Parts: sequence; structure tokens; C-alpha cells
Amino acid sequence: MKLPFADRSADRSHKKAGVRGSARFKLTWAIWFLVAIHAVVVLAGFFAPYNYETQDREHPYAAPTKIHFVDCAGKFHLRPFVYATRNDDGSVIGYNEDCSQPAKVGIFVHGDEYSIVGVHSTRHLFGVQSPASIFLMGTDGFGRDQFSRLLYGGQVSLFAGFVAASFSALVGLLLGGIAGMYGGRVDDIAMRLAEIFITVPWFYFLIAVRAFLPLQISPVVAFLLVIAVIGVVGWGRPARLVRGVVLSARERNFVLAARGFGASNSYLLRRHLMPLTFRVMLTQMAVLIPQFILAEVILSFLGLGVGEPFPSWGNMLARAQQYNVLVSYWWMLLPGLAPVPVFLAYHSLAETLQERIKSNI
Amino acid sequence: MTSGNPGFSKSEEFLRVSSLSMDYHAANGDVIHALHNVDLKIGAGESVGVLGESGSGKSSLAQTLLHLLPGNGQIVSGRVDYQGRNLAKLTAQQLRKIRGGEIALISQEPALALNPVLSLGRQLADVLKTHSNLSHDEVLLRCGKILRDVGFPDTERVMRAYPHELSGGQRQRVAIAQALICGPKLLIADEPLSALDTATQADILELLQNLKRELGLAMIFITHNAGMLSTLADEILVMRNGAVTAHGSLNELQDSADEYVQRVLFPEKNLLSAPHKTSTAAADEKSLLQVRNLSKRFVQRRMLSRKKFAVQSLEEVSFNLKKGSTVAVIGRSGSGKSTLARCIAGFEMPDSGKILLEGQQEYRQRDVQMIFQDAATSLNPRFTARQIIAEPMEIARWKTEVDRTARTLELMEEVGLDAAWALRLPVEFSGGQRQRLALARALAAEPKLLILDEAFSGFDLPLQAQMMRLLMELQSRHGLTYLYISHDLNFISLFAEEVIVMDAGRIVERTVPANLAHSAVPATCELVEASEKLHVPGVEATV
Amino acid sequence: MRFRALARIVCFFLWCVSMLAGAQAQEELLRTTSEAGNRGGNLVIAQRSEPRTFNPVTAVDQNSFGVNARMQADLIHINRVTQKTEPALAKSWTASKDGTQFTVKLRQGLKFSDGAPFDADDVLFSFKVYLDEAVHSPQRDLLIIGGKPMVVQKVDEYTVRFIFSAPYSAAERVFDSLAMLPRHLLEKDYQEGKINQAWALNTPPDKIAGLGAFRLKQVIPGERVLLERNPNYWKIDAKGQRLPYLDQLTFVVVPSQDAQVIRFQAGDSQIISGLSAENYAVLEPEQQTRHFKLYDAGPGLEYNFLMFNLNDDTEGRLPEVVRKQKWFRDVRFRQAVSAAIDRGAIVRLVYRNRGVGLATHVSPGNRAWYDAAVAVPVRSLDKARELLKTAGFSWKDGNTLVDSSGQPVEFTILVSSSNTQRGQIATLVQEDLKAIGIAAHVVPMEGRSANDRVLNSHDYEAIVMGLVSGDADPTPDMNVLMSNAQTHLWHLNEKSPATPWEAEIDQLMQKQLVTLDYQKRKKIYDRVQEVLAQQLPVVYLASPDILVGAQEDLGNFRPAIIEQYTFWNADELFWHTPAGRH
Amino acid sequence: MIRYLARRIGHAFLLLFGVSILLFLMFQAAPGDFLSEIRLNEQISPQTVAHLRAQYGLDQPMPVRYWKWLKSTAKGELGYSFAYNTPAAELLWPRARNTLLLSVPALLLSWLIAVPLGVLAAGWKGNWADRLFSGGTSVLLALPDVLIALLALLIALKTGRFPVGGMTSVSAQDQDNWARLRDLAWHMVLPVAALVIGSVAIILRHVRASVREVLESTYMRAAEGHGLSQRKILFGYALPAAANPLISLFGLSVAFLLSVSLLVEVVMSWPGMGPLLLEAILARDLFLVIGAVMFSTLFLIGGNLLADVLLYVFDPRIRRQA
Repeated sequence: MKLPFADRSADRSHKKAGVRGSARFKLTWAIWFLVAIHAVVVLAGFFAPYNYETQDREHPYAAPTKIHFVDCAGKFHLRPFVYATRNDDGSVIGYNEDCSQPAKVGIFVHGDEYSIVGVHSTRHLFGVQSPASIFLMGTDGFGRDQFSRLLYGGQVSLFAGFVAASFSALVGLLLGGIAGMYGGRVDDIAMRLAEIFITVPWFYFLIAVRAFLPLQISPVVAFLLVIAVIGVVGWGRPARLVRGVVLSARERNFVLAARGFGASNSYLLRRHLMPLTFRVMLTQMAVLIPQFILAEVILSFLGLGVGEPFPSWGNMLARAQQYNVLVSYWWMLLPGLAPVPVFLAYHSLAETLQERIKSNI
Repeated sequence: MTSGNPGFSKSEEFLRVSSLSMDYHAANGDVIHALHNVDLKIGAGESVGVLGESGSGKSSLAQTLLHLLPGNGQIVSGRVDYQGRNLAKLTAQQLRKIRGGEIALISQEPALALNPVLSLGRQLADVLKTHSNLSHDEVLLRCGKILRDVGFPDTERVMRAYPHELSGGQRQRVAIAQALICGPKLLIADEPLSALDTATQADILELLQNLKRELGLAMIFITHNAGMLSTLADEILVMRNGAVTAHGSLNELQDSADEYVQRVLFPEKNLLSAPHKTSTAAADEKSLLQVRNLSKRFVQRRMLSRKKFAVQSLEEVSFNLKKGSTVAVIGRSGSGKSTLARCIAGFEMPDSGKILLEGQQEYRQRDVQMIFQDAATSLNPRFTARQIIAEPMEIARWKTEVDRTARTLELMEEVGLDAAWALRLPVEFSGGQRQRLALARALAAEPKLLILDEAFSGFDLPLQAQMMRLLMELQSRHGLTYLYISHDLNFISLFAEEVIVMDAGRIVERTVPANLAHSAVPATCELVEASEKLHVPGVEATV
Repeated sequence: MRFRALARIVCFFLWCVSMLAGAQAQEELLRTTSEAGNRGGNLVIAQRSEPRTFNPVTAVDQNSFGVNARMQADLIHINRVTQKTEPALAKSWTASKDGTQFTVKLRQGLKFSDGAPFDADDVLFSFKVYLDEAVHSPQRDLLIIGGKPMVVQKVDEYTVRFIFSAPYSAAERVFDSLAMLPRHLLEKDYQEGKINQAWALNTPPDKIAGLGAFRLKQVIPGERVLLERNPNYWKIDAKGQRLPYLDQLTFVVVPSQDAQVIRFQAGDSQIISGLSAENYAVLEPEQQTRHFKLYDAGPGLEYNFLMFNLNDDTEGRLPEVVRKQKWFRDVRFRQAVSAAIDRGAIVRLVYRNRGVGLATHVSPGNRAWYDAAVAVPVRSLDKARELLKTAGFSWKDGNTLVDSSGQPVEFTILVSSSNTQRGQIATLVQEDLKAIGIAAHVVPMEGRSANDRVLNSHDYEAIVMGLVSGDADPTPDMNVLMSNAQTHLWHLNEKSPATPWEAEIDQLMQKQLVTLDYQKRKKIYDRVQEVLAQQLPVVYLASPDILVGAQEDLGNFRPAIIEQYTFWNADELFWHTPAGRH
Repeated sequence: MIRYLARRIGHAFLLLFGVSILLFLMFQAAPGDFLSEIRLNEQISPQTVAHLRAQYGLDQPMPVRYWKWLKSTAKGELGYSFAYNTPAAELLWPRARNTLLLSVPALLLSWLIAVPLGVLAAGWKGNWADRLFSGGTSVLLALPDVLIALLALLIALKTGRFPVGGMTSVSAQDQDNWARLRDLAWHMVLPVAALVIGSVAIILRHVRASVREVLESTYMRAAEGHGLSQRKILFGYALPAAANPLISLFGLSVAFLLSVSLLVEVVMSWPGMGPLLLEAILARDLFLVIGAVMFSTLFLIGGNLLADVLLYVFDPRIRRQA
């Protein structure tokens, strides 16, 4: 498993850069957007009209439901509504609206049961009465609502990106910190090891890990473990970065000064060097998270992603990457757009953080 | 320049700044008024000195004149007219014609003003090519000439060289050549000497004086050292907090009653009134520090090469330091004085020789504290002032948290910092205040010896004087011992009672400051001569 | 009968040839009955990967088989469409009354593609190689009948006798796809013990020869393999033209299934097989505009099933599995699961109605042996609940199935992540089982890891799997159905039949092996299917149709449900118009 | 210089050694082996499988197999592929060549696009073009490589102007060299484009960041003060100064591009190492996998060495030290 490189060294910088007011705005925007998106995803049960595994076997590959204001008779309604659809022509897919069965789009309606941190509820932000259904982004081959799955899928994908990035960052921080601090042979060994870890394709390893996990654990947990493993073995790049920062920080005068007060190595690591790398690592995280979200797509393509029936952005997109889906059901590609705003937010977060580091040093 | 306003042809007054105000927008949303209603007029061949403490808006003025503001700067009001044309109204294209072509700028740090990866010849030629359409050969010819003018005998070599291969002074010469190569009518020199060592400063100053005389340049010379302006400036502007507080010739200003003007003109006055410690120094003749035959050489291995070569840094250095005294170690950069300091402070292991503190070879490292040149890098940017000062006590596990905080506040008061600022981060302090913080931290370790490693060389003279005064006060109060390392002689006679001159890793002279001027040792003479050229106070006072 | 008719044609032909060729060694050619076509042209076939080897002795994968079978010929061949045997290199054969002796007459005067003559010595050599234990040819297992290797004797230059240690009902079918090797090229390698390394991809084409319709022309590694017509091929058409029609056969490597479809659409490859129903639906509307035709050859021999782990955990490593086997071993539980599964939905959603639900492993595609009397179960939750109730299960908290000891019924369904369709089946099964209160969890796993669990560690609870019958004959299925068989997947290493019905199946399968009469055999096999549908050692689910396509210009294109679905009769394929001959 | 080279080669060997050992260990850990697929074939007996296993050496302990592999590698074979029964190196050479044929132009093209565009973008700070740039690169980064390759194929199919995958046409092989070269180039267009689209965004962002950092430095302000034109400042002054980290990135991008090309090759049926490696991984064809990884590691090392040489050429600070 190779991940795109992330070697922006943030430690090179000379002067306080003119950080503009807009940077602050960008940062606030990015953070709020990310908070909002994570909130929606965590509360997916409420925002999604259906459960992620509810199959509507009469409606596989249904296109996004049309939301009407004008009915078949040409009358205008203030409140939006949808028509129930039927498969008339005997082919497996291809639906017609049934003008005799309108259903108003309701707010705070009852539907599938869900639970958010132990609280059970059946109330959804919006929905329609059966037999009509509302599929904002159409359905997949099992007739499952893509929009609902997208929201639930975010739980896996965003979390996975975060978990993997944290693990990489953490291990990288530790090993890179030690390498930078002690230098010499330790440094040499750690960096050679990092090189090896960067080079090896982790596919086998992931297969092995996945295969060794007990069957009984849920696919989501299993997947998160796999992702964590990727994170752990992905320590090479962050470690190199941290090492660089520590190496240069070790020569900084305030570290020297602390030595002058008789500080021990561990004190220096704990009080001066690690906090210094912390922010660099934070930036690195903002760079890594999107990469790991994307890595999940590749994993799903290779069949190592999160298992059915659980949705993730990766496995939804992996499905849309099949030729027949791509040419026949354009709405299956919609989940592919979901990461874009998230990426944008993370990227601007990383960028502004980077600038802050520069202006602070 | 035919596109100017034909109605306006007062050629004599070719640069006019009228009530110029400029703001910076800081990242945290604050607005800083960097310039406030500045007026300035320069006629052809005239030169104006701009004098002021750091932060008084001198450099902002230089940048604003050429419309070279950083992204967060903004001209609020006023205008700059160059030969009757409002610079703000010019297109980017026209502005570029003026920059470098007619108004040239020499900026502060020569090391950073040249592109590190391009050859000097190219950087020089590019400026000329931009502003003229000379043939390649002519360009080379002109480059060679200007390099000779700024004092390079071997122009060929310089043209091929890269910035890192030259010394700081040489780089500044190239930067000057770059500014002059197009034959500008006005030269703006923004603290062109502050980052150089004294001897080089003197050289460059002489060069500028010659150029001014020979080329008849108009010049705006920005500095904090009034001594330099005596020969260079026809008129002096004194700036404070972005505004002009006084202007006139040097003589006129000397008689000014304004306390600020006096301070920037005669910073040494601050020291003359400092408390003296003769009593304590005399009382204790005991040696605090003994340095015996100290040698240290650095072995370097260059990348891509197997050759090793040694750089001799210290050779057989021996001296004693009396308790409660202040000894200055001076020398050009590279003379080994910093290595000496680092060896004593315990940051480097000497190859041979002994360092004894109170007769002990195994002294505690914390008994010798060092104040670094750049306070910004010696303070952890993420610590608050309180954390910074408390750190030595914390490491030593000195008493309780409460005691430590109390002591911290005490120390802050002692070095002249408001204890209310205890929770601020280093970035929120000015350069001088940061150095005070570093001082407070060093005092917290209760050192026996304090090494000041070029501790004030980045500061303007009034501030240097202020810091020295503080140190003298502390010394008289606590009987501290100072080892003051410096490349210049500023205020040395007022501050130190003994001077050690180093050159090429050896001590070449040891004397009292008063005798420096009569020294026969070449290295000493060079330093003294340079100081005299710069009219540095302190030395002047001894002569 | 058919055989006689063929023999007559051959005799007639022999006569013709002998008249023409005079005293020359008479070539006994085979005259085909299919439409006579035009010579010339090239046919491009896309494959997932290049052949691994040109060596028929070591080849194990379909990509190698597909190419090698075009260059090699067998004694007796199974017609992929009729699923019956027909003469190939063997002109005729006779079986002894007891079915243990089999005498084959070879066509005379045939030549390998390099011009060397073919006779009984080549046949003897080939069987020596295949049967040699040191060679480990995968084909060897087929040639062991009644526990002993067959004995091959040369009767004369063109007659060979095969002796089995026991009567063998499917004897003729054994010879299918068993390439007859050129002794003159391979004997040296064989004697030096290097037969396995012979005929690799980098072997020069002139060192490789066979009796097939084509011979090797060029290999471009990773890209394509080119075959050219074999001038010495032993078939002629009704008009007396020597086959094959095509000048060249090109196998291009297209690793991704989707890319194969796109290639076919673009006309870059001219036949496509193994289409998924979804890709079929994509191609369908373009048949007119892009001038190709799609075929639904009907259900193939692949059968997908839900299998419970019934292995004996002798070492006590898998307590969890053992606990759940209390359910799995109960036939009523398996029947209830079977009744709860909506096979119609699988066929509709996964196969887009291009497939069939199954009651047993025999799909309707196996025309000779499918027992239509065994009904495919229709989903009935009531029946499922009924069965579970009688087996002592009950429901708790509304809809959670619990066993007699109050444990909730919950298990994992393993599925290979490399097969999308099986993954989809598993998802549907999971949802279906939820309706009767069973919490099934799908665990996708990389193919070989999943296999490893089934075959070696036995650490799984249930799995959705698929197997492909090797032939339309019951005999190969013995390896799966016999309780002591090696591929008796749900209960490996079963020492003796654990239940009476298993004993019955063992007995029936043994019986069909030695019964030579088709009707009697069919009756026996019908009974096997009845028992399987009743006892459900595994829950049979569905069989996909074999979906293929070809340029409409291609003549004699007759897709089959046995492997190489589309180009098994490459020797007869031809281009109707010169435009098609690229 | 010699010492430096020797050290680099030493590191390279260490790297190859470490990678191969790790792969062996992982292979050992992953359940199933090359023969477990055959085991499902109902017509092949377990005895035969056992024999084959012995023949392939799969029954031997790992250290023995590793030692054998080392010996085979010393002979330049890199072990025998189970599936192909030939030395892995023989299979890999032509594939490696094809992969390079694809990734080298893609690498150059990516940089040729990314450098000017990234430098320009560095000058755009804060305006709409800058926002468009950020958005555009984020979209590109979010696009999975497989999707890009599939879309490229779809374009080829719909327009009919480009070949839908493969490296050469069947019809071109009998033509003269010139026609064959044209045919090859024509086949390269789409895969190279897919690779470029897949990799250019990340390079762009790095170029922009590096140049932007340099633009804030004093010497850039000074260059501006000398009245140099915007173009000269960006390309003549900022770019060379920002080159150092970018050149290191250039070395790294070799590895990145190789991993992208793996999937693109599979989808576009390019006969490179990608399809072979994927097939070998899934088939547990150990030596083929190790061989392929060794090759790509070599490319990676090559890329880094190239970066070192470029640094030496472009950065006077390093050059003069030598």
C-alpha cells in the first residue's frame, strides 16, 4: 500500500510572514465547515431519511426522486411532494411515476429506527409516506437510498481518515522524535527503517491482518483495525518530518539554554521538542486525513474496504467505478463528490496552519 | 521619462512626500499605524538622514516610498510624488521602471538580499538589462566597472560567485553595486550596515561617502546611529512612532531640548549616570574563572567529499576573571570569541585545556549562564513569560510552584518588565523586552558568571545603552560577573573594566578600555579605527 | 447413430483422399457438418491475463487452457454445445462389454503443425508423461480410475488400448482436452526431467508444435499472443476446404473486466465471454449501432451456494463454531434458511433475470442430467418459521431468533471480496435472514484467505461460495459429493458418512460410476438431486447465465456453457464478409 | 564523491534487503498460497497439490526459501515465478520497460505542467484565480485514479479517436518502424493523460507552496525593488530559489507515479508491471511479487539519485561544497 507523499517540511522558514486577515477567515471557515460536516455525519440517523441497510428490492438503481411542486394535473402546490414510482415494463430497472400516489415531503417524520450514542429514535429530518419514497441521490443495486448511505458512510470514512492519520502521526512523532533527539546510530537505524517502511507495498500485510482478525468482529471494526494498521505502518513520512523538526530544534538556543539549566534529554523532549513538533504534526494531520480518506477508496477497489452492508465513501465510490454503473447510473457517482468539500476544507486548514507555524517561529 | 506631467517641472525637488500615513493589518486583526503624516522633500543631490529607534517607522518609510509594501500594508493617506508624478497613480510597469532604474534601494540584511542560487553576475546584469537595452557585452562591461567602483579588485571572480561564497561585507558591496548599476538619481539605504561587523561597517560607510561625492546621488540614509550621519546627511529627520518629531541639520538637533532626540543622538549619556561598582570590584580580588590553555578545533566534512579539514577556533587561550568584574572579549567575526563563550558555558567540549570556576573543574553548568545574541530564538515561542523565567527553577526543582511564581514576578520587576505581562508569549514582547526576559531567566538560575554573547548587537544604540545600564545596575546590586562578547566597541569604556582582544583563535591583547586607542596590535587598531569612522559613542568618549 | 454417420463420412472421405493422394500416406481427415465459410481474417479475443505456459502438462489456469487448446488436439472431444463426445484424433473407439477396456483407432497420416507425423507412439508418450508421478501433471488425477492409473498399450501404429481397473461410465469424456504431445519435441526434456520447464512463454515458436487448428506465431509479453493457422489441421468442411478458416487468432491481454467490455464495444476485440448481467445490459442497446450480437447461452455450470461449516473440530480449536454447529447440523435449520432466502431476488437483482434459482448443484444448463422434478424453493417465511419452531428455536424481543438454550442465532457469512456478484448475494441473504430473526454478518475476505479458511483452518461459520462443474457429466461431481471426497467442502476429511442420507449419496454416486446405460444412470442421479434438495448439505442458491457476444459478422459462432464458451470451435469460426477479416 | 556514492549504494542494498525480508515475512503471514486456488478444482487431488507444493519449495521453512531466493537473485533470476515457471526477472524486464515508457513521459509532463502553473499560482495569492486553483486541485486530489482511467477509456470509446487501452494495435505490427512508433505514441496519449491528471495536483500544490515561501523572503523583496518584471521575478528568481525542496519531491514523485500507474495500467490494459503485480499478489506468486517490488524500489532509488544529481546541478550551495 503506497500513499501519496506528504513531505512538506514546515521547519524551513525565516521571517514572520504577513499573515493576512483572510487567512484567519479561511481558518475559521475551514474549521466550522469541518465541524458541521462531522456533526451531520455523526447525526446521520436523523438527517438521513432511511437506514443505510434498508433494501427496497422493487427499486434497484432508481434515479434520484423528482421533487414536484406541480402535479400531473398541472396544479401548483406550495409544499413539495413526490410520486410513488413503479416498474411497469418488466425490465429490472426503469421506473414511471404513478400520478395517483402523491406523497408530501414531511419534516420530522417517523421512519426507520436509528440510534445516536444510545438514544433510539425514529424521527427523521425529512421523509415521505410509503409507498412513495424519496431518494435524493437515487438508489444502488439493492434499492438502498444513496443519500442515507452517504451520510452513514461519512461516519466510517471520516473516522477512518482520522484514525489512520492519528496513528501515523503518533508513531511518526515518537520514532522521529527519538531519531532526531538522539541522532547518530539511533537516527541512522530509524531512518533506514523508515525508508523500508515507505517502500514496501502493504497489500499483503493488510490481507494478512484482515485474515487474522476474528470473524466475529463487525466489518466496521475490522476495517478500522485495517486502517489503523495502515496508519501504523505509514509512520515513515511523518517520522522523517518530525526528525527534521527535532534535529533543527535541538540546535535552537532555547533548547541550548535549557541544557544550560541542567535539563535532561527527556525533559527537553517533553517540554520543548515535542510541543514544537506538535503543531507541525497537526498540519501534517490535515494533510494526511484526506489522503487516508482516499486510501480507503483504493482499499475498497482492492476488496479490502469496509464490508457490506456498511457504507463508506470508499466502497460507494468503488461501486461507481464499475463501467456499467458509470455509464448507466450517473447518480452513483454523486458520492464521489462528497470528499471534495471535505478535502478543500482540510487543505485550507493545512495551508493556514502552515502559514501560522511560519509566522510563529 | 516623458510621460510625466508637463505642467510640473520643479526639477530641484524631485521627491516629495506629503502627509503620508500607512497602516499594517496584523494577523490578529489589529491595525498598526506605521507611518503618520510624514512629510519629506529631497532635491537633486541632496541627502537626508532618517534617525530613530527601532520600531519608529524608518523602514516602513523606505518601503512605502517605492510602493514595496508587504501584503498587509496599506497607504491610508498622503502621496509620494516623484518628479511631479504621483507614484500611487503609476501602472505596475511604470513603477518598475522607476524602481531600480531611478530610485534604488539597499535593504537591511545583505545576506538575505541576494538570491542564494543565482550567480552574482547574473543578478547584477539582470537589473541593468531590465532598465536598459544594452548589448550583452556592454552589460558585462558595466557590471565589471560598477564592481570595481564598490571596491572589488577581482570582478571576474565575483561575477561567477554565489552569495554564500562571499563575506557579509562583500555581499553588501554587491547589493550596493546592484542598486547603483543603473545610475539611479536617488538611493534609499535602509540600515545598510546594521548586520555587519564594525570593521566592515566602516568600510561600507566610507564607500557610500565616496559614491555620494563622486556620483552626486541624492540619498535617504536610514539608521539608528547618529554618528554615521555626521558626514553623510545634509538634513536629519528624527522619527518616533511613525511620525517625524524633529528635523534639521545635526548641529541644530544637538541643541534640541527634546529628550527623545537627545537619546537617539547621544545614547551614551544613559550609561554615564549608571551606578558604579568600583567598591565591590575592589573588595573581591579573588578569581572567579580561570581559563587555562584552552584549544578547540572543529573538524568539518563537506557533503559529497571525503576530505576532512580542521578549522582552528581556539588556540591556547588563557585568562582569569575576577569576581564582580566585567570583561569584554572583542574581535572580528570568526575570531573565536563565540567558541570561547560556548566552551565556558559548557555547550562545547574543548579539545584541551582547563576551565575552572572558583577553582573547580567540575562546576555546575547552571552556575554559568549565557545570554544569546538573538533573544527570539533563545525563548521557546510557546512558553509564557512566567514559564520561561521559571524554567531553570523548575528544572532545579527549586521550592514550590508558588515560590517559583513569586520569584518569577520579582525577577520581572528587577529586569524592568511589568509583572502583569507574565502570561504573555515572547512574540508579544519587543526585541529589547525579550532580551530582558532572557536575562531574568538567566538570573533565575542564580549564576556566578553571566556570559553575554553578542547579546545586544542587533539593537540600536539607545537600546544597547539601556540594556547595559540595566546590567550595571544588576551588577552593583548582586555583585554579578560578566563576560561580554562583542564585535564592536560600542560603550565599551563605560561598561567594561577590561578588554580582551581576540584574533584567529588567540588572545592578542589584554588591556583596559582607555588604552585601546593607543594600541599597537594590528587587530585592535583595526577595530578602533572602524569605531572612530562610525563615530560610535563610548569610544569617542574615551578619546 | 451419430457415431456411425460420422464414421461413414470419414470412410468416404478417406476414400476420396486416397484417390487424390495416390500412394501417399492417406490423411484421414474429419469432415465437419457446420456451415462452410470463407478463408482468411484475424480474430481478436481478450483475456484477463496472458497464458502462463504453453505446456499442456503443467497448465492449470483458464487463460492458458484457452490458448493451448487452440494449438493442441485430444483423442475424443466433448462438443461444447451438445455436451456429448465426438471423435477427434481418434477415428473411432470401442469399449469392451464390461467397460474396462477401451480401444481407440487413430486417424492415419496426420501431421503435427511442424510437419512431423502423428501415430500411436505419440499417444503412448503423452500418457506416459501425464501418468508419471514425478511430473505431477494435474491431469493425472483424471486418469486414475478405480484407484489405479489406467494402463495404455500400443496395439499397432494407429491403435491404442486403454485398460481400466474398473468399469467407468464416463470413460470417453476423460480424453477431452488431453493434448496429444509431439514426442519428437518433448521426449528429450522428459528424459532429462525438465518437462515442466518446457514450452514456456519465451520458447521459440518453432520449438512448439501440436495437432490443433492453430500454431504459435509470436508472443509479446504482457500484451498479446498470436496464433496462425496450422496448415496440417485434420478437419475439412462440407465443401472440402481445410480448416481453420481464420488466418490468425490474437489473444490480447486486458486485465480488467470493464476494459474488456470497452474493447469489445470499440470493436478492438471481436468476441467477449463471461459478461456480467450488468455489462450485458450496457452492451444490449448498442447491438445495432456497433454491429455486434449478444447471446444468452442459458445457465452455466457454475453454482453458488451458502455453505455452513460442518467440519469436525477434532482439535478443539474452534469452540464458537462447534457451538453454532448445533444449529448448522440440524437439517430443519438449513431448510428454514433455504426457505427464507429469496432466490428470485438474487436472480433479479444480482443477475438481472439472467440466471436461475437452484435446488441442487445441477443447473438446468446441464441438459442431460438436470432433474426438472426437483422444485426450486420459493421464499416462504412461514415455512421457515414453522421449521425453526419444530427444531426448538423461538423468538425473543420481537424478532430475535434464539435457540433452545436461549442463545441468539447469529453467525458470520464469509465471502470472497474478489467476486462482486457473490458479495451481492451475501448481502441479500443477510437481509433475508434478518426477516426470520437471524443476525448474519457478511465478512468479505480476499479470495485466497477465504479459501484457506475453508480448506485448511476450517475457521468459518458460513460462506457464500461458487463452484463450477468441470463437465456436464455427474462423475466429476463425485469429488464434491462423496463423503470422503477431497472437495467435500462442508465436511472435509469425513471418515465415514455421518448420516444415512450421506451414505445413500455415496452409494448412488458409486453406482452411477459403473452404470453404463444413460437412462439408468440418469435415474440414479435424479435420486441424488432429490436427496440433496431435501437434506441441503449446502443451501444451493443460483446459477448465472453464460452471457457472451460476438461481432455479427462472425460465422459459426455457437456459444456454449462449458469453458471456452465462445471460441471452443475456433477452427470453424469465419468472417462472413472480407470487411470483417481485419 | 566516491565515498558518497558508495554510501548511497550501500543504503540502496540495505533497502532492497530489508524490503525483501519484510515481503517474505508478510507473505508468510498471509493465509493461503499459490496452490490454494487449485485445491478448489474438483479434478485435482490433494496429493498432486502436495507434490506441487514440494516442487515449488512451498513446504520449506522461510529462511531456507529466502536463502534460495538470494542465490537465485545473485544469478539475476530473482527467483522462479510459480505461475509462469520462468525466472521472475525475465518476466519483469519487458514489463518494467513498458511501465517506464508510461511513467517517464507522465512524470516529465506532470512537472512541465505543474512548474509553470504552480509558479504562476504562487503569484496569485488571495484572488479568484487562487481560489479556483485551490478548488481545482482539491477536486483532482479527490478523484480516484481508477475513475480517471475509466473516464479516459470512456472518452476514447465515445470519440473513437483514441485506442481503448493496450500498448500497440494488432494491425500496426506489420508496418514500418515509423508507423509503429506513431501507433505506440497514440496508445500512450490516454494512459499518460490519466497519470498526469492523477499526479499533477499534488505536485502543483507543492510547487505553489515552495515558491510562495520564497516570495516572502527578503531577497525577493529586494529583486522587486530593483524593478525586475513580474515574470522574471517568478521564474528567474523565485523558482530557482524554491527548487531545492522541489527537486527532492521530484525524486519522491517517481515512487508516487509508479503506484498510480499500477492501477491505471490495469484499467487501461497497459502491459506494464501493474497488471502483473496485481495478478501475482492475488495469486500469491511470491517471487514475482518480490521481483516487481524490487524493480519499483530500484526505480525509487533511481529517482532519489537523480534528484541528488539535479540538486548538485541546480543548487550552487551544494555544488560548490563538493
